[in-house]
Formats: sequence, C-alpha cells, structure tokens
Amino acid sequence: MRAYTEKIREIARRLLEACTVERVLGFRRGSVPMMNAPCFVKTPAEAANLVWDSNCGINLANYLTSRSEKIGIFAKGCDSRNIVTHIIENKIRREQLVIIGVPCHGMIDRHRIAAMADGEIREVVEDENNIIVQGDGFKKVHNRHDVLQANCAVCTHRNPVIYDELVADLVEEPGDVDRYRDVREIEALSAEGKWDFFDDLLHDCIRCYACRNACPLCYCPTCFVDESRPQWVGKSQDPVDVRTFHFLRAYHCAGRCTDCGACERACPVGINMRVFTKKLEKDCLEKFGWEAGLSLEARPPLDAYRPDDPDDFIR
Amino acid sequence: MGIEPGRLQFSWISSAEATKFVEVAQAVTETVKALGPNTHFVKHEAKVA
Amino acid sequence: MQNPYLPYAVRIEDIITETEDKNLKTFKLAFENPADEEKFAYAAGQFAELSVTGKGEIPIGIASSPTEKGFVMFTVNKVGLVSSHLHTMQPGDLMGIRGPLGNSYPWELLEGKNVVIIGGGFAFTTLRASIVYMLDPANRSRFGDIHVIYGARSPGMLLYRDELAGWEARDDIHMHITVDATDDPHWKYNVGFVPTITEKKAPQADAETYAIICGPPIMIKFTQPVLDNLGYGHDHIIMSLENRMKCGIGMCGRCNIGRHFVCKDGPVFTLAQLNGMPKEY
Amino acid sequence: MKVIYIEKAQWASGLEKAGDSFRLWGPVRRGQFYAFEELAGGQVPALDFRNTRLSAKGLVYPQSEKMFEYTLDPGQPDHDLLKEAQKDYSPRAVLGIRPCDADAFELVARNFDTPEYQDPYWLRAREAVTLVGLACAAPCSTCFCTSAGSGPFSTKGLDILLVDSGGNFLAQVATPKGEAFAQAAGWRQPADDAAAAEIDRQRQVAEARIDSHVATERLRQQDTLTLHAAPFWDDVAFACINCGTCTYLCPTCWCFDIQDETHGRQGVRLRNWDSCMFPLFTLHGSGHNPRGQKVQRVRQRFMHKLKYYVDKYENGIQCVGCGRCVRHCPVNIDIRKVCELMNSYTLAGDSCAVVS
Repeated sequence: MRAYTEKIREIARRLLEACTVERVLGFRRGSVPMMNAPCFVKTPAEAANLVWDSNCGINLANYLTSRSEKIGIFAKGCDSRNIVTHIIENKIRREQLVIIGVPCHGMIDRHRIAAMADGEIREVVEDENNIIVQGDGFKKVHNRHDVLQANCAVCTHRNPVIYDELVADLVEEPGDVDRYRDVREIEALSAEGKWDFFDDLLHDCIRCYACRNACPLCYCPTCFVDESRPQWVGKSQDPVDVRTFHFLRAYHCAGRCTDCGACERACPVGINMRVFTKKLEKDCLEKFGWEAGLSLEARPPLDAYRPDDPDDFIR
Repeated sequence: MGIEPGRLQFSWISSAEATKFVEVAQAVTETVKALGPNTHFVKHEAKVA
Repeated sequence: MQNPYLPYAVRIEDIITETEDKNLKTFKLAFENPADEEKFAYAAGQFAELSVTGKGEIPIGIASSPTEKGFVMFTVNKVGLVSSHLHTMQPGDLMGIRGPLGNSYPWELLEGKNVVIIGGGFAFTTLRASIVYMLDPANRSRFGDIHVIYGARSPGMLLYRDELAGWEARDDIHMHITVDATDDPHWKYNVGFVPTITEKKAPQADAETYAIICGPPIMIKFTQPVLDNLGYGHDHIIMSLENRMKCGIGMCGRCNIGRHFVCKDGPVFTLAQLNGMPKEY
Repeated sequence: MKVIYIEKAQWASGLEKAGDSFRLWGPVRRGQFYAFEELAGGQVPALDFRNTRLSAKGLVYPQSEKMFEYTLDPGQPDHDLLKEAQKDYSPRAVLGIRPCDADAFELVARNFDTPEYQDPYWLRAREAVTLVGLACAAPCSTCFCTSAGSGPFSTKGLDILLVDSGGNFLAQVATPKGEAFAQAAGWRQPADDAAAAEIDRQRQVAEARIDSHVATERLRQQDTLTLHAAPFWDDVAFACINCGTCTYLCPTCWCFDIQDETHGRQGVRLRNWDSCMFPLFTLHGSGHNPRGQKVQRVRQRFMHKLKYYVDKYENGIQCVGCGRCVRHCPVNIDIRKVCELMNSYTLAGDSCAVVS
C-alpha cells in the first residue's frame, strides 16, 4: 500500500491545481503509532501531507454531512458505500464529489496490536504482508491478516463501489468469508443468555458517544439520547439506559450500516458494539437481499414496501 | 437482546376488524401474564453510585 | 458540611400571568422555614436556582427587591422542561430555591450616581428589583437621577404593567416606556425600538452616570452604539448575562466565558470587562 | 519522607488485613485493558499494567451519582422535598494508582473546594479515600507528566508511593492517612538509608525515559482574545467528532450535569459527568448556543486546560500529562501539539516590532 501514498498526493495536487475541487479529504500522519488523522487539504502544497497505510480506518464519509463545497475524497470500499448512503439520504450531492477509490487491503486493529505487544510500542511499519511492531526492547512481526480490524477481516467489499478514478488496480474480493459467525452464536443463546451477554458486552461503556459520533449514519441534529422533551432515555450510567442507547442506535442504522467498523475503532473501552448492527445487517441480507450502499438507484428496505416483504412475524 | 419470546408481538389489524383486535389483545394478555412480571428493561431507580 | 446543592423549601403564594401571550408568569414564593429567608439575603441583580422536584432546576433572576420582605419573586418565561412544568403549578405547591447566586449590580459603586436602566422584553426582572430597591424610601436619597427605558413588542407584552404606571406617576424617576408597535389608540407612552428611545431620552454621559442594560442580544447590539454616541464609557455600561447553567456555584463548568463563570463571577459584568472576554454568551 | 519495606510475600496478606478496615480498589485486567474495580477478599490488584484505560477519577467522582432522593407522593409528609441520599463514605483505598492520576485529585480539588462553596460529595469521597500509588518505572511514549507538573515518582496527592525493587516494595509514606493504611496492613518494617537512594535512582531513570514534553512557559503571558482568535483552531478541530472520549478519560476534567429521574412517585436528583464536547452542554432554553459549532467546543476544551485555568489558578496547566486523550482520541487530536501551538503563538508581524 506504500505506493498508494505517492499516487494519492499526486491526485490531490492535480485536483486542487486544476480547481476541480475546493478541498480534498484524506489522512495525514498521526502523532502516535498506528494513528492517522483525517484532514482537509486546501492547497496543492498541502497535498504532500497526505498518507495512506493500514491506519486509515476512520470513515471519511462522516465528514461530508451537509457540506456545501466541492470535495475530493479518498474512499475505501466501506467509505464509498457510506458515500452512497449519504447521497441517497440527501446529505451530500454526487456532483459535489470527486471520489477517488482506494482498493483496500484491510485496516489494522491498533488496540489489539497494543495489547499483544510486550511493552510500549514506539514504531509500527508495514510491508505488503506484514506489520512490524517495534517498542522498548522488543520487535514483533505480525501477518497482516492476523491483526486486521474485526470488520476488515470479514469484509467482502474492499473495492470502492462508486468512484471517479482509482488509486490502484482493484483488489480481489475475498470469496469464502463467514461474516456472521458471531451473530449466529448469539442468536443461539437463550433469552436469558442473550440478556447476560449484552450486560457483559456493555459493562464498560462510558457513554462518551464516540461510536455514535464516529458513525457516518449518525448525523441527526439532535440524537434521541439528547432530547429532553420527551426524554426517551435516562442520562446516567444505569445499565438499562446504557443498553437502550446502544440498542436504539443500532436500530437507527438498520439497512444503512455498511459494517465499516468506525464505531468499534473509536470506542475507548473496546466494546464490540458491531454485534448489534451486524445482526440487523444479517437480517437485511437474509430477509430483503439487501446490502447497504451498493447502489445509488435501489431504495433501502426500510424505505420501500414490496408485497413480498417478509411478514411471518406478524400475526 | 434477551426479551423473552412472547413479550413482543406484532399484529396487523384493520380498523374494521374489531373482533380480531379483541382476540389479539386477549391472546397477548394471556401470553404475557403466563410469562409473569417482566424483569428486563425495567428501571425502578437508576442503578448508580 | 453545608450542601450548596440543597434548595430551601418554598411554597408558591401567588402566580401572576404577566403577558398577553401567557408565556410569562410571576411566582411569588414564601419560605417554609422563616430562618431560611434570612439566610437568603440578596441584592438586586442576583439570581437563584428554582428547583422543581422531579424536573430539575433553572437559573432565574430575582425579580423582587431585598426591601420587599416576606416573599421572593421570580418571573419565568416558558421555554424548557422545568419552566413549562412550573407554569402548570398552582399556589400552595411546594418547590425549592437555591441561592442567592452570582454577583449583583454594583450598588456601592452606584451610590450617589445617576442610573439609567435600559431593558427590553422579559429581561426586565432584575431591573424591576433594582428600581424597587432604589425607590425604597430608605434608599432613594442614595441615588441621583433615575431614568428607565423599557420596551416590549406590544403593550400586552410589558411586565409589571401596574407598577410601571405607578412609577410613571412619580416625580423621582424618569420613565420612558415604549413598545415596538401598537394599534391601541389609548396608548399614551412611546412607540419605537429601545435603541431609538434611548437616543432620544437617555441623558448625556458623564462620570456620575451609569447605564444598566438587560435585554435580548439584538437590543443590546443596537443600543450599545447609541450609548457610545452619548459618550458612555464602557466601564459605565453594566450588563447582566445569561448562559446555560446547572450548579450555579462555578463548578459544573458550562457557563464560562473565558476564565469567568457567569454564575459565580457574573452575571453582572461591565462592558469594559466583556470587551476582554471571548464572545461566548 | 518515611520509607518502609513491604516484602512482596507480605503484599497479599497485608491487603487482606487492610481489607478489614478499608474497601479496596485496584487495577484489574478486563479484555485488552485494565480498569479499577473493587477487589474481592483475597484478590490482589494486577500491577503489571502500564496505565488503566480510565483514570481513577470515577472512584472519588463517580460518572453518575445520587445527590438527593425525593418522593412526589402527596400523602407523604416530606413530599417534594429533597433529602440527601444516603451514601457510603467509609474508608477505602485505591491501590496502584499512578502518580499522575493522584496529582489530578489535587488539581480537581481547586474546582470542588473553593473559599465560597464546597462540593460535599467530592470532598467526602476524597476524604474517605487513601491513595496507594505505584511509581511508574516504564512510562508510555505518550506520557508527558514531567512537563505537566507531575512525574512518574511524584507523591503529590498520594498517601503512599510504592516503588518496585524486585523482591519488595519500597513504600514512601507521605501522609498520616498513608501511615494508618500501612498500620492496618501490618507493614511497619522501616527501610534502611539505601532505600531513599534507590528510589531516587529509579526516579531519575524513569524521568529520563520520558521523551515527550510540552512547553507551557508562555501560556500565561499570551493574550486570551488573541489565542481565542488564532487561525489554527479550524485545523485543530477539523477531524474532531465531538465525542466525549478525551473528557471522560481525562483525570482532570470535572464538568457535570444535574438531572432529576422519577420512577413512579419516587425519584433521585443525579449528577453525571458532562463534556464540553457536546453541543447540549451550553444550549440555552431559547435555542441559542454560544458554543454551537464544533470548533468553538474544541477551542473551549484546550483554552480551558491551557489558558483559562492557567490564568485563574496560577498553578500550572489543567493537565497532569497522563496521555490518555492522546492515546485514545479516535481521530488523533493531540493536546501536546495544541499546547505547542498555543504556547508559541504570535500574531503575524509581532516579530517585526523591534525597537531600532
């Protein structure tokens, strides 16, 4: 993916020099290992700050909501699907965007790598297949596939689905991926088992709302948790309120979530809240044959009625 | 989520189907009564420090 | 340890609907425990947290004057959860008040000075407190000329209408009541926006004259140049601010303007002070 | 300062003994990270952590806590009156807190313990807790405590500082509270003169390992309005997603919200942590919001920590350099970089103002 960076800078410079766009949305090198920061590049000279590697996990579509300028945006598979969703939901217009597709090899899980390290990590570099972690008195080489972010490990849409140009050739989409093993395991639990599972899952939540705010789908001007009249959810750390937040937020993402993993990546306390959205994603796929963000033309399942919609849950 | 099966039910009843409404309401009431008091998603007082 | 979050219990004695849109009501509150009234010793310009059990608290300027004994008075605009619920309450109901909070108008500084009070809309509450305070027979001689310019959208939107009429009739206070517009043929006061009336009626500035302004941002924005033209120094213009608050005692962190808390260091600031603070209010 | 030896063999038994008169909290491994949890009898804290994900702030200042209780039942004589919630302020000890986190309590006290008002909840909880710190022999790459008024071996705020010296802990007993805890644990073997030298040697090694620093010396003299109007805020704030991670993980962020919650006719007045990152924090009833834009909120956080606080207390910055916000910000907004921008900022053209 190293070659990506050069290409990305070149494209950004070209777009800005030609005034094709006013801004380019990409990543710059972060201040700590395995952390890149989203940035808005405004001049051709600043394009030299752009980078691309396995630490570009933030979903850039999150930064497009209700913007009015003409924007160039670098988009992985998941970013591109959220751009599609944004366009369908009228949060941005297609004409405003120059989408530069970035075929993705998967982003790495910095929390997991840090937990696997034998000390403080000072530097992380990568080559085609390996992630090389160096720290105080140790060096570790991980195979990229072993340290992918959980959602990237089961991703079946690595290539952008919508783009004006590409940074590199399309990558091969993984064929035999079992996307929903974890969801099936939870489905198999008893009601009581499920209750306990989610109790434990959410035990550490501090309601910082990083999951919500990192999510490109969560753009409501006032989130339901912030409403005071009526107040739908208590604001304390009461477990029922914490659960209500996660569970209702997930439902708001039904048929829209692309499993980009932004929520999990942002979570400061390591909650695997994707199990909520993945269940809904699975239901959408199995019951409606729907995967979010693949097409500008098709209407989302919760947005359209079809006579053959499944209704066996209704008596 | 852990809500016992039977506590959440969906029905499609037209405004003209008064009888069906009564039947469904009775059936739901019976099912829920049989399950006993709900213990999940019930908040009596915030469980906080 | 004294708990600064614990309100004094008060009972609603009387509720007066002030304005024709019925969104402003004045609540006259009496302390359940007479000793609390003494602890609640306040000066005009201070505020209190009104506590409605089960709904929460709201910071509201004290509309009564410390010279008025036996009750405290608050005029509340119906906007949010607590204020809306307060508007449904009845005389005899129990609630709480916490305070007095914040600073007051600078009464020591104003002693012997002329005072020009400029108010607009429902931000007249602590100004009413100030007028009643200054007009008290024990206090009137401590101040020079008093001018009051007070405006509302229409006659029916003026607060404390009976008192305004009473003050109009006195000769120790210059009242300049105004409305933005009216079709009432019997309206005998001014018509025009507050800045315009200020331009016409406010006295020229001098070292002995202070202006106190309270009103909606738009009124303040257009009144300030008028005062500048009249020669008022920014340390002679006194303002009372609002910001969202919770604790009222400088701890919860939300009402700050720069390093100052509106709740504890304010709500009263001179324009000279505000000029050195970020415009986050 | 008095130093005692605690043989590691006596660590667990000492804690068990102290457990008779103290409730004990300590770091416990949870999945990929460590968190402070109450220790069950016989459970020892996991001291092999670098730092806990959340600071120990919540042990004195819980994220959600009851302030008052009430009933709305008109049949009850005390209906609609707030009654202080019954709370447990019995003696407790936090084991293994890092010096930076302990120093944060000293800093936060400036907000909760003022000449005019004292926050009874914070003060009682603070009084009830004994802090048994663990010196930081291997600071993280994101630690900058030494330039934020603290340090890996700082005893500020601590009652006891444990220094690991192989087979035993060298324990600096800094306060009478620490003395009482050591007594309760039965740790009373005085260390010899070499102990102080050993602690000092380790401190120097640890301090030298901290290679991250912030310069703060010009913050005080900077003009508030000039910094407030500086052009760099747009760039600093661009990536921010306005979550509360930085404020909730921060040991020195103290802002809170107050809420009433009623269930049936009974209820509680609660306080919850709040965050200047949330738009709701400053939203007026009228709909007006003085910090309605993201850039205003991000600026508020840094101006508060690095300018308003500095001016108000004249006691350093509102930060102990624990580095949590740096490590866990989902979009890598780094307070060290912002501090550098603020500290070094000059109005363009200022450098030309040379007297000829």
